[in-house]
Amino acid sequence: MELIPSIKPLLAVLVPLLVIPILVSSSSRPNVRESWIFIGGTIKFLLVVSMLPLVLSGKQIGLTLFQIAPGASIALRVDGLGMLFALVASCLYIVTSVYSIGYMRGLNEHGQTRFVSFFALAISATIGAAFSANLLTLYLFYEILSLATYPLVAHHEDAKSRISGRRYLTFILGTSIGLVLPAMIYCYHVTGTLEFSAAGIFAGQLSKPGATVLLLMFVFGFAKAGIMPFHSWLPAAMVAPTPVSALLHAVAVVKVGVFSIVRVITGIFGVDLMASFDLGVVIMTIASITILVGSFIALSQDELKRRLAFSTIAQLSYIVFGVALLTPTGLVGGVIHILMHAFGKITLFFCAGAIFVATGKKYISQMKGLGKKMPITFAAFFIGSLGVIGLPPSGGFYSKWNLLIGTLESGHAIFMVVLLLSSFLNAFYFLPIVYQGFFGTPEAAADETPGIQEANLCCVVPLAVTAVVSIVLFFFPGMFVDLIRLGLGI
Amino acid sequence: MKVLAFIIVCLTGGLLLYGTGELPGWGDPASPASSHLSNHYIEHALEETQVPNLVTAVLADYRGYDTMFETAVVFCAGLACFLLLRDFRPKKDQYYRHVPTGVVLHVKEDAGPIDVGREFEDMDKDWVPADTIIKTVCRILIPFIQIYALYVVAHGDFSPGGGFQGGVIFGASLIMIGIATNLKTLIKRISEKFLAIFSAIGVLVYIGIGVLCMVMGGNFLDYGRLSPIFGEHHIRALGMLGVEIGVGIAVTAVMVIIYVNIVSEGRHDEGL
Amino acid sequence: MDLLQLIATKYNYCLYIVLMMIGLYAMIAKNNLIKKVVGMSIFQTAIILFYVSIGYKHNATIPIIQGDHGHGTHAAILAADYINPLPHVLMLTAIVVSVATFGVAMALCVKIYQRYQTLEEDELRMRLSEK
Amino acid sequence: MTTYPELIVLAPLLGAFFAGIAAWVESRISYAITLIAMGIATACAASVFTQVLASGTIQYRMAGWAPPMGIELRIDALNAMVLLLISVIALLNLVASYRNVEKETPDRASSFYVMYLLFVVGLLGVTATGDLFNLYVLIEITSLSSYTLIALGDRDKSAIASLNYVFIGVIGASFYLLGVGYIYIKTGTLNMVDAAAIMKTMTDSSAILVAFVLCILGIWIKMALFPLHVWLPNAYSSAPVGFARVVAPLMTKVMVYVMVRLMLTVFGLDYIFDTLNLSQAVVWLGTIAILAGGAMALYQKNLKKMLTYIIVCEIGYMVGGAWLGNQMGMTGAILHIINDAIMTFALFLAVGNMVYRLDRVDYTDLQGLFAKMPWTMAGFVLAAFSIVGVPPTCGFFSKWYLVLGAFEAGAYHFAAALIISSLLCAILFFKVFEICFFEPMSEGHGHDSHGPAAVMEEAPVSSLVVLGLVSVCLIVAGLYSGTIVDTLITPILN
Repeated sequence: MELIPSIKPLLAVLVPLLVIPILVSSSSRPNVRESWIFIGGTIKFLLVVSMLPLVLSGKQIGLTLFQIAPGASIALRVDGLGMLFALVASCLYIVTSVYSIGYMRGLNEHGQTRFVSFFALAISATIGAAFSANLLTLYLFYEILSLATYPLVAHHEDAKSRISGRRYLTFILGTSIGLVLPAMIYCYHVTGTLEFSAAGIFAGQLSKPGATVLLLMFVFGFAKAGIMPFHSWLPAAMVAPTPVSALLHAVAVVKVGVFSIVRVITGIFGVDLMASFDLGVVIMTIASITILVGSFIALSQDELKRRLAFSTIAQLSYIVFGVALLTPTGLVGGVIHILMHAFGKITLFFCAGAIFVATGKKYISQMKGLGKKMPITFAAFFIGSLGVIGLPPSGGFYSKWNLLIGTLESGHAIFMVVLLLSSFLNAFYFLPIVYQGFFGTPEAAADETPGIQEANLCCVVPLAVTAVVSIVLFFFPGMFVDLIRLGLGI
Repeated sequence: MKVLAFIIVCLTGGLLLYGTGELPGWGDPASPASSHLSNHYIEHALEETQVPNLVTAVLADYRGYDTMFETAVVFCAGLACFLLLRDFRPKKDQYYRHVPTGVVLHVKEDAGPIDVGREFEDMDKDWVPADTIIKTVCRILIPFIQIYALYVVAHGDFSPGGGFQGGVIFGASLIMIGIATNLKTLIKRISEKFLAIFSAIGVLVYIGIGVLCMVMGGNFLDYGRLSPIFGEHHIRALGMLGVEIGVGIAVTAVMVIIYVNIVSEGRHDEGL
Repeated sequence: MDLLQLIATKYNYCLYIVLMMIGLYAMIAKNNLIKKVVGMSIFQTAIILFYVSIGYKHNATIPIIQGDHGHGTHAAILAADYINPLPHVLMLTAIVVSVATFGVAMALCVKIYQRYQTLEEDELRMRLSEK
Repeated sequence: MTTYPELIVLAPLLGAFFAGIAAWVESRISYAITLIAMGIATACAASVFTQVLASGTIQYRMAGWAPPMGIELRIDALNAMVLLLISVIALLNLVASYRNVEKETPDRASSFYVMYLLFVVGLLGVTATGDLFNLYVLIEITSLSSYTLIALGDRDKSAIASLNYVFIGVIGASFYLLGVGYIYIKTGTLNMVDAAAIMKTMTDSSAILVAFVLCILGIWIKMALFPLHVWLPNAYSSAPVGFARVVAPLMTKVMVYVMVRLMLTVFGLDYIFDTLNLSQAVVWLGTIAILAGGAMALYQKNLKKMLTYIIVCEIGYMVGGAWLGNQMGMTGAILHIINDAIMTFALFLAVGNMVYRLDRVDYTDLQGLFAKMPWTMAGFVLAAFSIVGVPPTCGFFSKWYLVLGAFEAGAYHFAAALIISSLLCAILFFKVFEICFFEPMSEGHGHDSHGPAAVMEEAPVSSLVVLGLVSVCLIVAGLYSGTIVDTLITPILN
């Protein structure tokens, strides 16, 4: 594949970083600060988009920054897969920026400068991970992302966030250092390279048990993907302000985890090796367990954000599941779920945040009848739910459809049951919220404060936009599918 | 602890004993230690350095770089005693003896230095009148000791001796003043500042000669290069004499510094 | 038998080893700091003895060239006539180092005594743990 | 290009004595002299470094005598790198610690600088020399000055800690000296290269074996390899900041350098790994050192003390890496000399800043430090990440080579220890971060109701600037570690 040297990927990674000093220096003037966030986000998005035509035409854009050792360098390369992920992240960053202005100001949060700075750093690392040309670079950005999100999770500086932050780090850092790092170095030790390649980097150097252990170390090691039993950081991290939960814990952070697993399966092991050792089934089994258990736990949650978190855990495993199918349709279905789920889930989180800003309510049982007061929010919530459940006319349908086909293709029809059951569960834990919102009546009349209305504009517009995009994606998924096919070479 | 120490000691001893089995016998002239470098030194040093005392030749010329650091170590020890112990706070209890009457005044707590005039003499807490015999003997002996010290320094090229030995002897003669009279008398004669500056100057003489060789276009301490200034004749021996003098100065000063500081716990008021 | 022979021909080494063991033992096991410092001195002296004994040669004299030197009579110098000067030079340095170390150790002892009025290690440890 | 390798050592030495005289005239001059001397040394070290890279090993004959007779300075890429490292860190610390020294030793600051220079001279000399006995003398200069400077610190503990250090230091140095004696008996020479050439022919000699054991043991004591580390934590944690900042990053690292030098140049890797076959045992020792250092660090309640145990742990990295017996491991160990020096320096710079403001750095004293000293904490966090081994800081990359070496040698226990120590360090540092970040604990949600706004109390600007510079170095050294390995370390090992 043709590789075009260009500095653009680097710029896309660095722009938010360069904006950080400006953010810090303008901390006393919130308006200036926030306009800079916006400018930074836009520039980044435009940079990513400007690379899109080249990538669509089948080329790759790359840049080697530092050669660490032979075969191990810090290098950026934009391929279809990375482009897809970067598009999602940078686009949603702008939307989330707007939303977080509304949210943070609406709640008069402290430490806003710190918040936006680390937010920018986190998104920088996400783009970096998307554009990584090899496992080393991916690991680098993965770690930066882990550390950059810690202050965001611990934002409130109280006992609860301290415990959550601790759990967050224990899981994320513990697994990445304890599992991924040795696995990665072992790969390098065996093969002498860490570059992603569609054929995989192993040339018969691994036995089946060895490969299984190594793969499991990667899959569990990238704990951001929330594969059980390394999932419990995600519900804990929900103590963070909602924009963080929305962008990072529904899109950037968790998707980096999944994205890393996808990269390892397709770029390090290679589909052929996976198939020849029957490793797909192993991963599919693990993913299935996570999907089902996650969905069941979500059912029992009353706090809206926690329910969303468990839903996210389940949905992330869809992606892993799809990739583990190892068939073209399955791969496409899995990877495109990154996009579809992102828009669906972020809408849901935005709604949860908007409800909290407007009413201060966090628990589902308190939300009966709120739909009448906040129609836009609840309508968006409905659309988001459709996306996650996988019903038309939302983008989520497209990925689920592909996953189901992929299951049939690969001959593991039994797993279809998992997918269908999970969809059913999804519907079961989301739709009642919408129904109760619109048609339920508040239990305690005393709670009925007359002032409740839609949250401020900065909150509502983003969630409306993402909801609309979520529907648009149902009709026009073509370009993204092309990107995935290019990225995976299928 | 004792058992542990015993085990460690036995292990070390055993290890060393194991190593000795292979060593050449004592005094064997054919052993590598006595043949490789040693023979070169013995046979060529006189010719190359014009110094018959081979120890001095090796010390100040072949391994002059080592010896420079050795002097620096001495300086370091002096400075260490100063840094660790020197206490500039004024003395708490002061005693003054009225010479004509023998009455002793005891001044308590931070009174600061007092100008008491000629009638009084400053004295230690545990004061004994200076013994006349000791004082006189010292007065007679010290000049001889010092001359001998100078001889040891100067004649180090030809007979056993050198800067360290001479310096220690000279330093001892100064310390003797302190012992025979009292510490204050010593410090009055040779001030702390004087000692400190001279300990540094001594080493500087050494390094300076080395640097001078560099300035003259040679390597550090390559005394041969000094011939344009001091003439060809025995130039390396001359250079060595120069560094030995530097060493002597430094060692003398440091000996006194160490003595004064340790004996008076850094107060420089009384002691021994 | 072997050991006896070793002691008979190389008693210089055996002596230094014994001396060194004494010094080392004192440094580790003694409770009084001054005794430890003395042990340290013995330890270093043992090493000095070891080196100096390396320099010895049978039937040789001190390394100061005798005779009418400086007038072209160098050819007469035989290596076998003089003992090895190098170990002496090294030990001059080592002696100076050990003296310097001794001085610093003493100064430290004085400082500790000023602060705690004791030089017994167990008492010091007690005083430290009280804080 | 003319370079002056001898000036690297001589400039600070001369500076020390001029500063010693100046101290009695006008004490401020002695600081200036110290600064100038270190500046010259650094410049020379830099020029020698470039020269060595361009044209290979530089030899300098002291007093003009050819090597086995006289003493030579022998500077190859390895020394040149360590020399540059020492001089730069010593110079930067001089700039950073001016205020700290004034605060901690107000009446004897100028003498402090003289001693400081002597300490640096010792380190530089140890690194530059090509003579076994000269190395001993210079180690003693370093040790004597560090005994003294350590004893200037904490009023209650420093003298005792220092005296303990004297005893153990003397044992270490004497062991080394004995080892040199055995080498001398067997070879009749003291020059490293010469001795190595002669020793090649007597690999089965028991005396050489004893010499080797004694030398290495002596150096291990000096570098505080577990279980010979007992002196280090007390000594370093009670030292005055101005000195702790330079002794912690440099002293042990220079001793590691000496070990590597003995292994590479004097005894030869063939002798160590093929004839003696010692790799396994020592790697286990390194593994234990890493784990023990990390575990002991967990029990500390004082930041300085905790960092000193991390040093013990890092020594395990380097010793284990060097003894893995393959090129990767040695590369990692040498790379880690540089990286560990930089990161320890950064950590102690930050801690020094804290001490400057807080006087004590028990964990309980650190509350709210992110608000009080944000810049210091930023540097501290970065350095901590480097210790943990987060890319792209340099700590990650040396660990990378070490783990690779461990895999290559089949020493999986060592690799595991490296990984575990990363995790331990993460726990250690996040424990500190949590205290600095969360405490004093705010009640519930902190919506701008944060009590009185925390007052910024930053350390002196000079110190912060240096910290910033070093923090940047952490990342730059990390990103360019490929270049460092290719141009510096690989040529040494081949």
